This record gives sequence, structure tokens and C-alpha cells, in this order.
Amino acid sequence: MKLITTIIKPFKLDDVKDALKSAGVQGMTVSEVRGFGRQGGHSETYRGSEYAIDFVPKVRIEIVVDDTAVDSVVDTIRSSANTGKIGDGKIWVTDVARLIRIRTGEEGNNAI
Amino acid sequence: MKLITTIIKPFKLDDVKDALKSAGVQGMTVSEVRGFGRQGGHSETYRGSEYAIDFVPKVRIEIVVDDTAVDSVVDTIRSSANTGKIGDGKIWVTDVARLIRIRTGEEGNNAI
Amino acid sequence: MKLITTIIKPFKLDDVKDALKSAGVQGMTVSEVRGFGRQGGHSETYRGSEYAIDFVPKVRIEIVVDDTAVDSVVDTIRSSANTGKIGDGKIWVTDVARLIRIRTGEEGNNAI
Amino acid sequence: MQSEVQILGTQVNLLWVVLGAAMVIFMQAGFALVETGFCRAKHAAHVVSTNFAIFGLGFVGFFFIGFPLAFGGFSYSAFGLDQPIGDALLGSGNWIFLFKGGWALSGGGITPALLGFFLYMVAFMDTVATIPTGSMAERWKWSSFTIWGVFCGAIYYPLFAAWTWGGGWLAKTWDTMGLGAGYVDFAGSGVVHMVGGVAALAGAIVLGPRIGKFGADGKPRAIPGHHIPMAMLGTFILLFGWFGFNAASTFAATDVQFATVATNTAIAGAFGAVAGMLWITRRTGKPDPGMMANGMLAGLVAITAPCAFVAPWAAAVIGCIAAVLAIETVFIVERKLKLDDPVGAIAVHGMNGLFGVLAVGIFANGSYGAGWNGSASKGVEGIIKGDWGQLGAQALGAAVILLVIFPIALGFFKLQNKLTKGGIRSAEEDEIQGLDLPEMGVLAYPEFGSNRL
Amino acid sequence: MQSEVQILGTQVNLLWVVLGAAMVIFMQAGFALVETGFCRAKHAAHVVSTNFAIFGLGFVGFFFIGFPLAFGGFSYSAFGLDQPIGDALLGSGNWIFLFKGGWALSGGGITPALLGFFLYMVAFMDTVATIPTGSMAERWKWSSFTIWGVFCGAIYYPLFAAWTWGGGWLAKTWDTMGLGAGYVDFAGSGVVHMVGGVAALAGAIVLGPRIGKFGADGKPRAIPGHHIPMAMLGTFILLFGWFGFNAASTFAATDVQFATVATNTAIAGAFGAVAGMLWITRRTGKPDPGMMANGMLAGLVAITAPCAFVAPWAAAVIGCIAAVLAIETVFIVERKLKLDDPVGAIAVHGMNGLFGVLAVGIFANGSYGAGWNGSASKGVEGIIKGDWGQLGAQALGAAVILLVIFPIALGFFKLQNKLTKGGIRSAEEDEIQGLDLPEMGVLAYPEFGSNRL
Amino acid sequence: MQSEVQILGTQVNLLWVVLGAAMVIFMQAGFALVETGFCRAKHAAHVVSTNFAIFGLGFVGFFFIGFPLAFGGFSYSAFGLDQPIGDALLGSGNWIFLFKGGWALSGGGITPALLGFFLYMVAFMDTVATIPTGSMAERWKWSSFTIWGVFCGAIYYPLFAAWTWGGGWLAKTWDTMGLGAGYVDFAGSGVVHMVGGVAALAGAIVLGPRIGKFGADGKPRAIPGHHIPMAMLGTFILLFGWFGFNAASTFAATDVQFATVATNTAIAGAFGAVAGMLWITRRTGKPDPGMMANGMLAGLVAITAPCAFVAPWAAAVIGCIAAVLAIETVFIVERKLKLDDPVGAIAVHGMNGLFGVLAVGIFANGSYGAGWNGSASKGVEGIIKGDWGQLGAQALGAAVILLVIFPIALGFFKLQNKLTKGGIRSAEEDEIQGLDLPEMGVLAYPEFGSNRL
Ligand SMILES: Nc1ncnc2c1ncn2[C@@H]1O[C@H](COP(=O)(O)OP(=O)(O)O)[C@@H](O)[C@H]1O
Ligand SMILES: Nc1ncnc2c1ncn2[C@@H]1O[C@H](COP(=O)(O)OP(=O)(O)O)[C@@H](O)[C@H]1O
Ligand SMILES: Nc1ncnc2c1ncn2[C@@H]1O[C@H](COP(=O)(O)OP(=O)(O)O)[C@@H](O)[C@H]1O
Repeated sequence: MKLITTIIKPFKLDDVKDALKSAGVQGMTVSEVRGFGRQGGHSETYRGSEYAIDFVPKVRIEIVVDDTAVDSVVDTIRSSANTGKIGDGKIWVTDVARLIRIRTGEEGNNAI
Repeated sequence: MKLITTIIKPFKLDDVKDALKSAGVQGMTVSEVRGFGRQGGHSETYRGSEYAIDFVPKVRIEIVVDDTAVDSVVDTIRSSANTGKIGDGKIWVTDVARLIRIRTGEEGNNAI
Repeated sequence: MKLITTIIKPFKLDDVKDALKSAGVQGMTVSEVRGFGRQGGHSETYRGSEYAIDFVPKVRIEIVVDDTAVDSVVDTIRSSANTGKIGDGKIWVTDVARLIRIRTGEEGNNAI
Repeated sequence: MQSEVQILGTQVNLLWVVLGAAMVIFMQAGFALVETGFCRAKHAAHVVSTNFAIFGLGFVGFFFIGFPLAFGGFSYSAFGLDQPIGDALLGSGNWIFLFKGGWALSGGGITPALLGFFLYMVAFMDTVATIPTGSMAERWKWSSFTIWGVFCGAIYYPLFAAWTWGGGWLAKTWDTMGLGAGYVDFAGSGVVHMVGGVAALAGAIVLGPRIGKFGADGKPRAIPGHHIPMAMLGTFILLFGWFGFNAASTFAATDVQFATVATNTAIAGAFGAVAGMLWITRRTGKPDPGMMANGMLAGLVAITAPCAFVAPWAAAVIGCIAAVLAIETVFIVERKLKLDDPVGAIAVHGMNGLFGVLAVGIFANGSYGAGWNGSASKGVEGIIKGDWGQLGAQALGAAVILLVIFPIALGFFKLQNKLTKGGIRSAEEDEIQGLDLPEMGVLAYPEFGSNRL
Repeated sequence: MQSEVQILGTQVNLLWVVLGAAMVIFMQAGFALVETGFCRAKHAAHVVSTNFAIFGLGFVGFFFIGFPLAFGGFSYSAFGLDQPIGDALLGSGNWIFLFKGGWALSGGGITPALLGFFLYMVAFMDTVATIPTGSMAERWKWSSFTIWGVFCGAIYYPLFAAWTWGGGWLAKTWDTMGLGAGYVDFAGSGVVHMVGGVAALAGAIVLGPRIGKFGADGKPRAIPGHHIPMAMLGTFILLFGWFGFNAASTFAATDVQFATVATNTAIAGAFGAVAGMLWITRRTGKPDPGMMANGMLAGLVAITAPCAFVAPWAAAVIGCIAAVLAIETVFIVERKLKLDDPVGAIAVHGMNGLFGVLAVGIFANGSYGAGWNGSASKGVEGIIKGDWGQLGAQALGAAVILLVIFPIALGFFKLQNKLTKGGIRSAEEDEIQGLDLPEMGVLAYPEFGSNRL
Repeated sequence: MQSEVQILGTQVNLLWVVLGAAMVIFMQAGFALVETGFCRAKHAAHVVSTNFAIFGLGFVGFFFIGFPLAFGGFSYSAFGLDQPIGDALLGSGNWIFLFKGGWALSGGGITPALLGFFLYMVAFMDTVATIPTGSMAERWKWSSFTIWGVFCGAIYYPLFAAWTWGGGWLAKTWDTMGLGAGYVDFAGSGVVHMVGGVAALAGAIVLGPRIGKFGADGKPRAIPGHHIPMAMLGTFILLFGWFGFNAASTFAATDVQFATVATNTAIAGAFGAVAGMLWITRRTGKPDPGMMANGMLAGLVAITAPCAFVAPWAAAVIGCIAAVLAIETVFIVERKLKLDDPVGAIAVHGMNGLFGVLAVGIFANGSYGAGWNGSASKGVEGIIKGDWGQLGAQALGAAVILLVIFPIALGFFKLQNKLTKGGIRSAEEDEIQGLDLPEMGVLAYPEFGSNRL
């Protein structure tokens, strides 16, 4: 099994979620993060003093999938999260040694 | 070393933490996440318009442990987080190549 | 490629970010977490009842880097996040099988 | 010559008006909180700031031009205003359309009493000005908004105010058309709320719905407000201020009808809140806090015109009808008209302003309003007393708002939209990101929710 | 016949009562914020909505039935109420238990003065009604709550109000039992706060503690409130409104004792806040903001009955004692009685309502209250003046609240709990998740904390 | 002997003062919200609690000592205070520096009228006391702060108050130095705001800037406030309360100048808000909500002294100048003086207090203030009327605040800093973590942002 982690633009969350759902993904875990990257931040003025906002809001999605599903899930994310503008985000894939469903204790692909 | 990541129901956090503590786990990192899965969301009505709440609040715990501790930690989580109802969550295990304690620079099992 | 995950004290975020930037890191993803560890929590009194605060606020940074950069990034984090006091946090390194830039579809080191 | 007692009476009357003005001005806080609470966190600094800035923007317009246009010809003896500060600017006799005099509160006649009257009136004007900030929230470009503020204070509000409270042509329809005691609007269901409500409608039409408000299928999607307690606090502040809004509109502590007015106001608000709760529970299964708040506000808006003229039981009935009307109007605005009004301003102020104006012509029981508008009326009477004339005057007033004032608002926003580079709507990327940083330069909550770090 | 000056005096008196009523109604916002701030975010829309809806629910009950039952026989000359609108319904002479007259504010005698009086009184009733929303917060089923609201306005509050302020039997104990000037409660430490406080106690007993409030060992666990600034704002609003609550209870601007009352009120609140700060710091090491706020509110509750009858130094003493009492009562309620009162309503309103009632009998200095309750009293006197009779009357009143009114509240909640399917407590899973979504259909803060996305 | 009408007049006057006092006390909520909103979430419980506790702390000091020192010799006939409760304590004749009498509001002469006067005055004192909580926020040790509260109520505020409003030497400069009508400060631009503002300045100097406020290069860094709607609500509450602050300073409803005062107050606030918006947009490109709020508050502070003496056009001019002054002073305080004032207290209250004091000497038009301070003045006149004497009196007053009162504040904080173990500044690690947990024992928002779980 693989863990696919992706960082996307927040307003794309609904699109990505819907696309993944259609692609058969049955579960995922989402969290709010802040990104630092090429997109850069910007500087604002508050009471006359400048302040830099280096981080921009992003959303992270984690999905554990069967090895065979990795490519299609990655493609689905790519196409649904893409705006073509800088800051669209990343997808990375890591190995998962074990996966357990807490409710049933099922392991491996059955637990996805 | 292994990284054990688990997604549980928020109100189970105290139980899981206490169980892990009793089981000898000395450190963990917790964050708020939102889950999408079999449990499903629900739809509500606001000012007469329906809206779907697809994500449910979950808590993620990350624990880096010595390889030998993996099984007992997984079991501890399973038993303390289990309610038997849908949405109890997942546990997954990934490999950790290196672990460093920032304060001392210790590495490996000593850094846990 | 490797994923470097580090848990640091929140007020060190700016220092670590600046140090990483100087060290040539071009992207990272940051999130708020709560840590449980040797630093311990503390107990407070609210309306006369005690309550334990077991978790302390921490910040997590995730950085995907080229294999060759791991050591220098780890060192940079260590030196910039270090206060010498308990609770400074951890750094752990895991393998990344694939990395994709959503905007362009680039893969691997080009996507960093 | 006035006796010592009479002088003391006018002093107390003036005090009542000034206290009332302070309470109405405090309502700005209520509007700010209701609107901000019912919008999203990413626009919160923008929404609250429009409600803040409007106070000064409208004020400046009213100070220089609006007040003279509307009230230059006004005279009211109760608190020592025994002569007008000006005269007709447009029209004459029973057919005056605009007044003049007292520009920038300078020139003769600027007595303490006149200043107290100005203060009360500027507070009412600002209520009108702030109503569209609700229906246009989350997508109104700041620079365009500021122009509305000045326009409303200088021109938009003064028009209908001049025709009615200022003593203009609609106040004289008892004479010119034999309709009741002329247009009667005790504290402004029409002059303030409906006039503001139609501007809210015009603005919502010109701006179009927020991104994401309507699905691809054209169905409205809920966009929940980010802070329910804030909106509830705002509602309470409005309720409190409304006692100044309605009861001090006697302009006199020596006219004890202020007590009737205050109590009728509370009755309509209370019954509106309860009716709103029951009705929305019936419609959607749960007591949506937003609709409960709208129900109370709807009752308050609707009682504003009739509050001095009706019996307590009628205030209760008016409150109940108003709440149902507000909720149903929200549905119609969204589902039929496909308009996006984040806080329900069109339903609450527009529809119930209209209902309040008509309610005078229905429920007035003849116990108050003798000599109103200079008429020979022995008391304003609605159709429950068998008199249809007053309802006629009221219907005429309402029609004028719909057919004259609404088009002016619509024309203003359309023209401004055309003349403004990029239009009066915020840039799409700013709206998506939230207007706070791009337009105001700060986040409302840099440390909460997704904005922290 | 009244002279012109007298007429103006009654007009001003009525204005004072109406202004006071508006200020007391504004206190609803204070209660809403204090309670919501001291509860958790996941219940915030529910808690704030109970405090909002109670205003209308209690109002409706009081409008139709409660006001006549309590005040049908009331007459007060200061602002033009020269004759009662009704008569005894139950009892007669010195032993009246309920009144009648003016149902739904209709029938004869519904003058502006009567309406102003109603407005002031309905505001007091709503204070009673809202007190239990604090002790019962985070676990009170919405539909069950709504029934309490109507019951409190229609029956619960009117009982003790009829017996005291309405002119019923407790007001006559000077005659029937030779006790002081009869039961004396200037602005309602007993009639309002203690009556509300014992309902809060009854409700907390019937509902039981929130899930997680007590550990397996039976020790109370802290459940910190989610919004301290909100609770503090609420406290300030209550302080502001209290000037209307107490000072306007002279029913007369022509009775300058209102100034003494206002100042004593402020003194007790200020000293209560300081004493609360010192005491909680002594007990737990830190100046818990919640306890500071409770300290001020305790002082305000305790001064409410004696405020017109005591010297400034006594107000200071009362404030200090009240704050200590409140804090210690919080400890007793949690640790000994094992009850869960999220906001301290039992300690603040119940215990200090009791203390305030008795404080009249202790600290009254005889300078005010001549002829109170129709007695021959030359001024209400407490034991500091060597008179134990007033304390007797006060103790009797307090005993009646404890032994008659409290059982009625307890019986009501117990009965309702039995008759309601699933009881009057929210479903366990709803309580764990937070009542906002399951009961209200919306989250208080869909974008903050764990609720965002 | 007073006629019946006159008696009623004094009763109404007293009512006005008591209502005004309630409104001013409510301003504490405004200060609390503005300051808390403009600070960070991790200190929010601390900041709001200082603003809460100061009310009681200052009150206690003023009750026992401060009021007698300042107002023991004061007598004012309008609402029945026909004789002073005390006498000179220090000095005599035209050169009185402190008074005595009425310690702890006991002894003879403690009439309702005196108590009402006390209430109004204690509210003003608390405004002074709370101003430094803004400039010293986020780093002021709680225990040290509490001592300031008592000191301000007991000694600090009473000094300048005694010299001016109390009837001391600065009120007599018309006689002793031939300067205008003596120092004239209608509602306290100087006595309250500037006196508070220089204490804010002193405190900011002694505490030093917050950790992270200035970069290594010495450049100020922005530390955005955590809750813009909260700060805006606070500003609205202040605006509302300011009508009590200024207009009730006539001490008389029978002096209809209260209406002029109220309207001038609104004008200055409105123009200040608009000017602030335009100026900050010009300077930084965006309408910073904090600066808009500061602009309105600056206008309100500046009009406070001259409000009764100037024409509406002058109020507008004063409001505009005040806003620009406030913004520029914020820049100077941060960039030149390298001081850290999180909420702009020095700029708003200090600088515009000064400007308001001088504005009397510039814009007063001679229509009001005849016989002020016991002088033979026919009306206070500024240089626009060709009279430079009043400006002299005003400049003298301002100089005294700068050269005598400011050093007292600075000395107090420096001494306290020396005498206190660890100084009056919070521990560094507490400041970094946020003062809420270590000093107050609770988090303001345990469930929002980074504090949840
Ligand atoms: N090396 C990295 N490691 C972890 N996260 C990264 C890395 N680089 C970028 N990110 C994340 O991806 C987001 C987008 O990256 P950015 O460089 O701005 O644009 P793009 O995705 O178009 O290359 C960043 O905001 C950050 O959250
Ligand atoms: N494939 C997945 N990858 C990542 N997280 C998942 C995945 N499936 C489920 N989750 C997480 O686990 C939670 C519980 O899953 P769910 O399917 O609702 O019930 P159960 O755990 O009983 O199977 C989800 O809310 C989500 O946070
Ligand atoms: N085994 C672990 N797995 C995951 N996170 C850990 C682990 N141990 C510690 N942490 C994280 O690191 C933080 C610091 O650890 P702590 O033991 O307090 O001090 P130190 O880093 O000095 O050893 C914790 O708050 C927690 O977030």
C-alpha cells in the first residue's frame, strides 16, 4: 500500500474530493496547512508597519491506497487540482508497511 | 524505527493518550484533521438551503517508535480507540530512516 | 527523495524558515500540531477545578528534498530550532517514492 | 410665551430625542455584527468595515447636502423648533419635492434643538445607508462602496424623506387626494427600511450572486455564516436601539404615546422571534438561529410605521406575519429571483418595510395621529376601522418607493458599475481568497481557523 | 387634579421606566454572552439561541397570562397608573395569591402608562426565564427548553411576583404578622434572581452533569469556557443594564433616590469584582477571569434588593460578601452537591439572591421606604438599626422561595422529564458531538477551530 | 426656595447625569474590546481582564480617597448640590491643590445628588485608568497592574481633576493670571484623555516594546490584532458612550446645550472616521480598519474639551485634524520614539487630548461658557474670535499635564519597576507563550486556533 500526500489550493478541495470520489476513492484525511514555495507570500501594511505574510493557506490530503491504484489517484488529483498557476501544489507518494481498520481490526487492502 | 499514524474520533483522544502513556509511549504529536470515509457526512439546512457536510472531525496521532514496539502500540491504539461504530478510523505504519532529537542531537532509538 | 518532518517550538518557526531559505530550501509545508513528550504539560485551575493541559503547542514542518540535501537540511533545522531546553522537538526522515508538481506534472527532483 | 413648565417640557423632549439618537446610532453596531456574523470569516474585516465606514460616509453627505434637501422646511414645535431653517427648493405648496437651508449646519436657525433634530435624523439616514452592505456583502469593491455611502447621505435617502417626514408632497395627500391623513410612517418602515431594502435589492441585482452561491443546476447553496453568537449579539443591540428608533420618534417625552410605541415594538419583536422559530422549524425541521433573528428583526421593521397607531394585539399579529413574510421572502429571493442576499436584508427590510407601511392602513385604530401632517384627521384609521383612505395613502407611498426610489437605486448602481474600471464588484481572485487582505490589508482573524500562523 | 408640573413629572417618570425597560431588555444580550462564553464552542449556537429565544417565549406567556396573574391588581400613581386594571383572582384582602385583568393587554385601562409598566415587568420576567439556560447549558433539549420559556412567563415567575410586587400576601406581612414593612425587595434580588436561581438549581438537578464533568473518582473536572472576551463583554452589558434594572425601579425620576440606587449598584459591583479577584487568587493562585466576572455579578445581584435602603459603605460590604459567597458556593455546588452549573448561575443568582433579600433586613438604615407596601413604616430598617422585624419578613420571603417556589420548579422539570419522550436532556451522541448541528442545524463557528473546512 | 418646576428640573438634571454615568461606565466595555481586538489571541484573556478589573480597582481607590481629594470642594447647583461636602486640604483661595471631605462617601452631605455626581465622576476616572492598559498590553504583569489601578483612582487622576473640575488653581487662572475663563475642558480632552494618554506614554517607556516589535534593524514590525470585528464593536460602544461622556457633562437637561454637544460629538467622530480612512489610504494604500477606528476615536477625544463651545463646522474641522494627527503620531511613536503602543493609546488619547485642549482656545466662538469657573467671561472665546487669553489658559493646562502629571506617571512606573521583584513587566517566557495561561490561568480561546485540543 501507498500513502499519497498532496498539497493543494484550498478552494480546489471540493473539486479534488469529488474527482477522487468518482475515481472510486472511499476514504481520505484532510488538514489545513500553510505553504511556503515559489508562489511566495506578500507583504501587507498594518497600522503603517509592513509585515510579510510568507505562508499561504493550503490544504493537505492524505490517502492510503492499494499499490495498483496509485497512478490513477495521482492523475486524478493532478487534473482536478490543476489551475496552471503557480502554487498549485505537490503530490508525493510513500510506502505504507501496514494499515489497520480500528473498528474491525482488518489489515492491508481490506482496511482501505 | 517506524512512524505510526492513526486517525481516531476526537472524543477518544484522551483515552488513547492515556492508554499509550500506560503502554510506555513517551512522546506523540497530535493534530486536527477532517475525515472522509464510509461514515459519511450529512446534510443540513441553513436559511432554507441545504448544504452537505462531507467531512467529519477527526484527530491524527503520529508516533515514532522503535521497531520492536510497533505491534504493542498498534494494539493499544486499536483497543483504546475502538467504539465498534463506523468511522473509528485507521492506523498505518511507515518506515523512518532517521530520527533526531533537536535538543541533544541524539539519533535513532535514543531520540525517541 | 526524502521527506523530512520536524516538530519544533512555535516561536522558532520564523528562525527555522529563514535558515532553511538561506540553505536553499525552496518549499515547505507547515501545520499546527500539539505535542506530548518529556516536556510535559501542566495543570491549571478553572473556576476552582484543576485541569491538566497535557499537550503543548508545536509546529510541524514537512520538506521534501533531494537525497543529497538531507544532511544539510537536518543540520540547518537542528541548529536553528535548538534552544537547548526540553521540548525542542524531533526531526524524522522518510523515503519518498514519487513526487509530482501539480501545475506542470514534473516528477522527481524537478518537482521539488 | 412659554411657561416655565412648558420650557422644561421642551428641554426634556429634546433630551429624549438626543438619547434616542444615541440609541439609533448604536444600532450601527448591531447591523455590523449581524452582517459580519452571517458572512464568512475571510471577508469579516471587510464586512464589518463597510458597516463602520458607512456611518461617517453617509454622515458627511447628509451634513453638507442631505439634511437641507430633506428637512430644510421642517418645523416641529415640541422641542423648541418653532420655525424652519429653510424653504422649498423644488416645488411649492402641497407639492414640494426638495428643500434647502442649513447647508453644512451653518447659517441662522442652528439652535441646540435643530442640532438635536439633525442628530436623530442623521442616525436614521445611516440606517438606510447600511442596509445594502448586507445584501451586497462579500463582493462589493471598497472604493465603490464608499461612493454609495456619500450618495445615500447626500441624495438617495433625502428624496423620500423630503416627500414624507420633511413635509413634502406625500405628506399632503390628505389634501391633494383625500387620502387619510396623508402618508403616515411613524418611525420609518417605509422611509428608512423599505427605502434601504430596495437599495439592497438593486445592489444585489447589479453585483450578482457570490461565487459558489448557486450550483451548476441553478439551485442555491447554503453559505453558512461564520459567527452565530456575533449575529445574535447584533440582533440584541438592534432590539435595544429600536426603542430609541421608534419610541423617541414621538419627539416628545410629553407625549406619553412613547410608552405605547416602546411596548408595541417589543411585542412585535418578541412575537416575530417566536413565529420565526416556529415557521422555520416547520419548513426545515430545525430552529435555524439566523431565521429566528430575522424573525425578530422582521417584526421590528414591520411595527416601525404602525407602532404608535395600533393596539398591542395588533402588534402581536404584525410581528407574526412579519416573521413568516421574511422567511418566505428569503426563499423567493434565492429560489425564484436567484438573487444572493447573504443576510436577508431584502426580506427583512424591504418586504417588511412594505408590510409595515401597509399595516398602518390596516391596523391603525384611530386612537392616535390627530392632525397628523396638518390634516384634519381625528386619528389615523385603518381598514379595521372601516376606513380605506389611509390604506390608499400608504399604498401610494409604497408604490412610490417601488416605482421611483428603487429605479433610482438601480440606476445608480448600474451607472456606477459602468463608469468604474472593472465594475463595482471585487476582483474574482480577491473574492475567492477573501476580501480582507486584498481590500482592507488585514485579516479579520489572523490567528483563527485557516488564517493562523 | 394634577398640576401642569405634576403632569410633566409623571411623563418624565414614565420615560424613565421605559428607558429602564430598554436597558433591562438589553441585559438579555449580557446573559447570552456570559453563558455562551463560558460554554464550549461546539454548543455555542445552541447556548446563544436559548438566550435569544427565551426573550420571545417568556414574553408570549407573560403577555397572555402572566402579567394579569401577577400585576392585575397593581396600581402605582407615580407615572399615571391611578387604578388597577384588574382584581384578585385567588384570595382576598391581605391574602391574595393571584390577580386577573388585562389578559393579552386588552380590555380597559390599557393606557400608555400601563403599557410602559408592562414593558418594564416583562423585562424582569425574562431575566428569570434566562437564568436556568446557564445552569442547564450544553445538555438541554431545545424542544423541552421552549416549554420552560412559556411556562416561566405564564406561571412560574408570576407566582412570587404576585405575592410581593403585585401586592399579594407577602407584601402584607407588616399587617398580618407584624413583620417590618412586609417583604421588601427593591429591584428583585429575591423576586427575580433567587426565583431564577432556584429554577437553575432544579434544572441542574434534573438534567444531571454534562458528560465528562465528573471523573470516575467523583471529582469535578474543569471544562473551560471557549471565549473569555465574550463573557467579559456580557458582564459589562449586564453592569450597564443593571442601572436600568435597579435605578429605574423607583418608577420615578421625581424620586431622586434613583441616584442613590445607581451609585450603590455600581459600588457593590465594583467591590464585588475586586473581592472576587482577591478571593479566587487566594484560593487558587490566579485571578480567574470567570470568577472576577462572577464576583461583580454576585455583588450586583446582592445589592438589587437593598440598593435603595442602604448607605454606600454597606453597598461596599454587601459587594465583598457577595463575591466570596459566590465563589464558595461554586465550590460547594460542584464538590459537595456534585451538580454541574457551567456558568455559576446557582451561586450568582440563587445564593446571592438569597443574600440580597436578607441584606435588606440587615443593612437597611431607615432612610427610605416610608409607607412601603402600604405599611406605616417610617423607613425600612434592618438589624443595624436594632430592628429584627424586617429581617423576619425577608427570611419569610426567602423561605417561601426555597420551600414553595423551588419545589414548583423541580416538579415542573421532573414532570416534563417524565412526559417527554427521551426526557428533557439532549441525546448523548448529540451532546458529545456538540448540540449545534443536531439541534440547531448550524455550527456556531463553521470556520474556526476543529469545525473548519 | 425652589419652585415646583425648579425642583422637577433638578430631578431631571440628576437623571441625565445618572444616565450619562451609565453610558460612560459602558465605555469600559468599548475599551476592553478595542484593546483586546488589537492584541494577539494568546494574550486576549489578560488584556480583556485588565480592562475589566481596572473598573473595580480604580473605583475602590476613588471611593476611599480620590473623590474627596478631587471634588471635596465642588458644589454645583443645577441638580441640587448646593453646598460642597468638604473643603481645601492643600492650599487656599485661588490656589487650592487638593480637597477633602466625604471619604468613603460617608459623613454629612451624602445626598442622592452627591451620589449621582460621584457616579459620573468615578466613570471618568476609570476611563483614565484604563487608557494605559492599551499601550502596556501584552507585557504588563498582572500584580503590578492592579497597583496602578488603585493608585490611579486614589491619587493620579484626582490631582489634575482637583486643579480643574474640582475648582482648584487651574480653574482660577482667569483671576490669577488673567487668562480667558480659566482652564476650560468641557468633558475632559485634558482632564481625562491627555492625563490618561501621558500615563500610557510613561508605561510604554518603562515597559519597553513587546518581544519582536522591533527588528534587529530597529524598524517596527507589524503585530496584527487578532480580532477586527471585536475592535470595531468596541469602537461603536465607545461612540455610544461618548454621548453620555460629553452631552451629560452639561450636568443639566435644563441646559439644552447638551444637544449641541451631542451633535458636535457625532460630527467630530464621523469626520474623524472618514478623514482617517482617506489619510491611511493615502499613506499605505489601504483603508486599514484599525486606523479608521483610531480616526473616529481621535475625533471624539479631540472634540471632548471644545464640544460645547464650537460651531458644527469647527467640530468637522477638529475631527479631520484629529484623525490625521492620530495616524501621524502612531508613525512617530513607532518610528522615531521607538515605542510600542499596541492600540494607539498615546496617539489617540495623548496627542488628541492635547489637541482638544488647545482647540478650545482656537475654535471657541463665544456662544457658551458665560461665567465659567466663576469668571466674568461672557462666553469662552478662542483665537477665531481674536482672543488669545483662552488659548493661554489652555496651553498652561496642557503644559501642566506634560510637565507635572506625566513625570508623576513616569516616576510611579519607574519606582514600582524598581521595587517590584522582577519588575513590572511579565516574564519573558510568559510573554512568548502568551500571558493567558501563566498569569490568568485560562486561555481566552482554548478551542480556537493554535490553542485548541
Ligand atoms: N519541497 C517541498 N516540500 C514540502 N512542501 C512543498 C515543497 N515545495 C512546495 N511545497 C508545498 O507546495 C505548495 C506549492 O508550491 P509552490 O512552489 O508555491 O508552487 P508550485 O506547486 O506551482 O511549484 C507550497 O505552498 C508548499 O505547501
Ligand atoms: N484511504 C484512506 N486514506 C486516508 N485516510 C482514510 C482512508 N479511509 C478512511 N480514512 C480516514 O479514516 C476515517 C474513518 O474512516 P471510515 O471509512 O469513515 O470508517 P472506518 O474507519 O470505520 O472504516 C475517515 O474519516 C478518514 O479520516
Ligand atoms: N515518539 C514521538 N513520536 C512523535 N512525536 C514525538 C515523539 N516524541 C516527541 N515527539 C514530539 O516532539 C515534541 C518534543 O518532545 P519532548 O519529549 O517534549 O522533548 P525533546 O524534544 O526535548 O525530547 C513533543 O511535544 C512531540 O510533539
